[in-house]
Amino acid sequence: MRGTSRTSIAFWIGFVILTLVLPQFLRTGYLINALIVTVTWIIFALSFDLSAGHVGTVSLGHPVFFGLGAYVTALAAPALGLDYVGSVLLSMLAMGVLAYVSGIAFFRIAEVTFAIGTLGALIIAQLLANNAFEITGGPMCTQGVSRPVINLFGLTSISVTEPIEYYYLLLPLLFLTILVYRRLAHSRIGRAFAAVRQDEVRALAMGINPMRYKLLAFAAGGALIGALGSFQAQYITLVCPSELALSYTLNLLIIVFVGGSGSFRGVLLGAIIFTVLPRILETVGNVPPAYQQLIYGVILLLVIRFLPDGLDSVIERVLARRRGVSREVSDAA
Amino acid sequence: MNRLKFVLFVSVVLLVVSGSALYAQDDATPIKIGLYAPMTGPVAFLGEGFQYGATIAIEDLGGEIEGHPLELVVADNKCNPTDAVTAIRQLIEVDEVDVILGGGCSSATVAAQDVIKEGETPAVSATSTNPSIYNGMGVGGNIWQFRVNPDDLIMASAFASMIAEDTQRISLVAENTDFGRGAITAYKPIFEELGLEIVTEDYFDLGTADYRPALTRIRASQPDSLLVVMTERDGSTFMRQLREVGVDAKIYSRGSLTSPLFLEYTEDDPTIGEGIIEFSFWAAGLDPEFDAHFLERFDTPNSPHRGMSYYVTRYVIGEAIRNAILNEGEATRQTIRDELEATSIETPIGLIEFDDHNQAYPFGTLQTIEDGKTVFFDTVELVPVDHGE
Amino acid sequence: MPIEVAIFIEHIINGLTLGAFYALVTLGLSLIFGVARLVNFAHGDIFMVGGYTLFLLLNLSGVDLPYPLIILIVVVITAIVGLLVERVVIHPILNQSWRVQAVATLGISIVLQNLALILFTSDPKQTPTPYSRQIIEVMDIRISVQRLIVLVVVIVAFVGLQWFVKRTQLGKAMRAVSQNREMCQIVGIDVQRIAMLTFAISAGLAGLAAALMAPLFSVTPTMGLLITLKALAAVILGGLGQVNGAFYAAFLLGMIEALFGGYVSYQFRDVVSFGIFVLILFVRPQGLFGRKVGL
Amino acid sequence: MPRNGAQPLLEVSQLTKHFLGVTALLDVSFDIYPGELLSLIGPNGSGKTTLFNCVSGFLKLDRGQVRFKGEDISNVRPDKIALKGIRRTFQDVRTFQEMTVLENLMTALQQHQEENMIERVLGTQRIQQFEHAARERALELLDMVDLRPWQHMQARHLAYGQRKLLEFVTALMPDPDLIMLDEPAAGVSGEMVDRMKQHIRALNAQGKTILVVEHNMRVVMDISERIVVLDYGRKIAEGTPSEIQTNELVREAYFGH
Repeated sequence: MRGTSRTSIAFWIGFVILTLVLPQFLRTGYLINALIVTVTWIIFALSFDLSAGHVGTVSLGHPVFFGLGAYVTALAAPALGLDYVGSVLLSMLAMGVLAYVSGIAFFRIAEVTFAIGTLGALIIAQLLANNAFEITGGPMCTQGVSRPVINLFGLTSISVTEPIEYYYLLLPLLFLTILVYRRLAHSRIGRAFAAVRQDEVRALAMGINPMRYKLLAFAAGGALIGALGSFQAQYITLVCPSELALSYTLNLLIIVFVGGSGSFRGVLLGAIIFTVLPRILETVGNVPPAYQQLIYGVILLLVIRFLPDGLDSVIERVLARRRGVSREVSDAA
Repeated sequence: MNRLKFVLFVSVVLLVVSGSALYAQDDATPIKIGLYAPMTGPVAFLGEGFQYGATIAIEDLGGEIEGHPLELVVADNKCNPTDAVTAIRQLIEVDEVDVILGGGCSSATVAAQDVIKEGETPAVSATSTNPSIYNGMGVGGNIWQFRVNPDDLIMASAFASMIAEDTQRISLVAENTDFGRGAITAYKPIFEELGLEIVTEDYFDLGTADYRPALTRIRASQPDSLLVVMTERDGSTFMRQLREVGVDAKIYSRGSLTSPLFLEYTEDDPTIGEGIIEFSFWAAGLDPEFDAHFLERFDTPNSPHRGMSYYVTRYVIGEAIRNAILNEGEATRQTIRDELEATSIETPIGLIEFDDHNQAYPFGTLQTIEDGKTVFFDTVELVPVDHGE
Repeated sequence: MPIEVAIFIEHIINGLTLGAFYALVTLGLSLIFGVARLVNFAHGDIFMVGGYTLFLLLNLSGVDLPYPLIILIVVVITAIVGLLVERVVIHPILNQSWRVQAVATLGISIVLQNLALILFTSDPKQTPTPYSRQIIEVMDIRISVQRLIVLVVVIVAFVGLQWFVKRTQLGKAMRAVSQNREMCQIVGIDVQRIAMLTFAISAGLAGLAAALMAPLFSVTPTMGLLITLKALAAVILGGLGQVNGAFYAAFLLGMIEALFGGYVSYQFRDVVSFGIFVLILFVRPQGLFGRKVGL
Repeated sequence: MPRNGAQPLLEVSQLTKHFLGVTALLDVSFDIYPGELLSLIGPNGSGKTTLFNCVSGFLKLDRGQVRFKGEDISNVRPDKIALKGIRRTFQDVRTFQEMTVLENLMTALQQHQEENMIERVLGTQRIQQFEHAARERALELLDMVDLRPWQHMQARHLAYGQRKLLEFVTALMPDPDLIMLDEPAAGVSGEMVDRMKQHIRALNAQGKTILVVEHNMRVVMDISERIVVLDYGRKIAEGTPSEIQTNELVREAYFGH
């Protein structure tokens, strides 16, 4: 909404440079893999937050687009002879269309019913992936997904194997996601999103068609997550029904709600904490996994209790005080 | 300005992580054994079992080999491929383990293959029965992966003909996991080849509470025998309800339905497991002394995962480390791998020697439950079989 | 009796007992939604707490409590756990949006599951009672006494709940709150207290379900997950907040599973039951037994 | 009352609506002509708000027809009706609580300015011009109701009366042809009632067509040119304020027998 100020240009230049050079400082495949995981969750959570944080439609079934996006690449891309870019686009398109079509059906229901209905859809999708043994390999997974190959104008091709190469392959998707997120959330469309989230009836009275914006956010998010699933399939070279798991939904909720829903900075923060904290707990604190999960649960409850707008609200408050725009708040009090 | 500070914050967080990772480097004196298994989630019992087995094995080795202290490092692969890649990299690149003990969850095992190969770290699988990794091991390309336990294809050829002796109509029952699916995939074509009629085929998700609808159908189909591929966790509930419904058929098991743990789960009614015939690569009673030792140490009975983890750590990995130190002067990933390849050791589970696919052939074991007790009654020689392409 | 008929009757009985199980868990979930407008994703985990309580009571060294007394203690303890959960987590967010509430109850679920995992490990705990072993055989149909107890208790609990809601002071207040919360605040009914007590009753019902059902299978930290999903489906199918509707819907789900699982395919039964659930939502967003409300 | 033989702006004919067997509206018909200020009155539960919701598209009609500028808008979606030039307020004051006052106003205009999603995603020059124009218009309206000092404050921090004013000017944002106000004077102080009255009058004086639902009889009698009275979902009277004040049926409906 605000114009492109000098600080925000500086921020984005800094951000792009940081993401480009960061892996050069991380020497082991482990750390680069950890970075890939972090970026994966940033993309996943931003795409989820487009709907959950901005339009207010919390779908508990978002991993469907991730898992099915991965299966589309694993099962259909080889048959069509697609390279990396082609397979990502295929999954993206397929999941965008799926999100749009399923959205038309699911947005007939609202709020809690919508959340649980989408949860039901996730369970169905996972059960199908698990039991359609002849197609997906069920719990034995679809194995041997080929590693990414990029065709350059049909002349030559590059194949990708190293984690650092994968990272640079994922980066464009991160930038695309951020771009879509920013363009949708911080434009006039974002204002319509906010209107639909805050009061659907009043939005209608202003000529805003809630369905249209719900579908836009859902389909855009679905397409991005589908692309992410395609990357994932080619990175792990294996697609299992666990990619459609409810635990992914829980992770998304933890990231978005602990970080701060509806805010780029909040989601970024949430995703970084969520992926970095376990590494610290493991390597430094040697905390057993069950205790880690317990810690997440407690953090989630504490944040909801004391910071219902997420950790980002703390940063926001500090920044607002620095900026000296606190006069508006004091006016209100 | 403020956004710049945010960028700074992010970088600091990331630097802390990378720093902590570097800090975790070892000084190379202790020998680290990485345990790669699911520690959380619905199959966390696999990881727990492995941890029991490896812990007691290290204790029995005196906590050290030739003066080098042994250290067990655990990484949770959560039984899904995504976390598996993180976990295996953690072991190889951060914890810098010298050798990896793995088990359960073929999805995690398969996902780890490339990282193990690139990371040039020897890994020994103790209970992963999925045939799909056989072709890739050893001469198949991945010289770093070893498997002690026989896979389902190897076992099926021996067990299926045994079942066929008194069975015309068979019901297949398996847990809906890579373990259950993998086993049925191996057995089904052999049964068909032997002319058996498969009357029902059911897969149950882990933690299923009510089996009655399927059991009623199985009863109506009047099979001579059932082949049940389940662990004692779900298997005990399944068998309980099977007795309730009154399915009158012989029970063959390819899981752990005759283990002491199964008996513990059904101790209120010892007749539940009566007469089950189980084929495996581990049996209670194969090594009664250790079973007692285990029970005393952890106050819970031995089981296939617990036992296999023990034997593999104590004998296969332990001996490879010892030989590496004695023959090559030090235990490195390379020397341990070379010694693993040369393994030839008599163990309570049979003679362990790896073929050119790094696959070992311990005993097949047969056991049953008689008068509420596990009775181990025979071992079977296992031989290499054709794994196709 | 021809064998086909006997098998059919057995499938029906399977459906009834499965439905009874779902119904008992569903009752509490539906009650909380009706009164507090809160979807409790941790309901199945309170059920799990009831399972472990049962396990501990059955294995009290030196004491051999009679089963009915054990059931009662389990109900009381889970009700207290429910009360604690309400006080500590739910109470402060009672007026927040459903989104915040949903995430909070998911947080409770994560905490309870991992606490159980830490305290009891993932080993399944066995909780057999003398009744789970006793089997009645009538014309080829075999069923354990435990299952019959479940069927009877569910019906008693349902009728009892009806009586409670219609006849008692607290029950009437609960009904009033579920119908119009704002009006209750105006006429001086302590809505917060009612919500708290409802939570305790709901948790107690989950405990009752655990005390009755766990003897038929086993107790694990993750046992609440699938049952929460089933109960949620039943609550929505029944029409959010319609306790009776949810009760019938639970039996409907049990019956679908038993018949589809029995005659067609067991592994695809949940695809079918959840599929039917989602399809009904599209056609009747207000649920099968819910009334459509205007603007 | 046709003025100079003009076409009615809004024609409501034989509007009927049932709720679960209860008749909320039965055969209600009336017209509004351009530039008119028409009030809709009636005791509680007489169907005023239901009629409002039927006209603005929030409720489906069971029977009857609504025409706007000669076009049938019966059962058209509310957002489409809004874009055709009918704007309404709500009885229970609805503002976007987490938006600032300025954003509230700008949201009200954007759908009128463009329909092209792609342009909006790209944020083209044209969109930026719209944005600029919307801000100008919003500030103008805020000046009118003295809300400008609060433009950057979230709506939830405003006092009730201020939110009522905000909702009022929000409805004016796109300069609609018909403005429907649902109880503009309800729940606010006497001073605010007077301000509201002045604003409505001024608006009408500028030639705006306004439909008001109002409880406050003093307000209704002061501002209306013409009044339609509903009782139990039926139209029982229609006329000028003085005609209505003397109507027996109306007295009966309000004060009983």
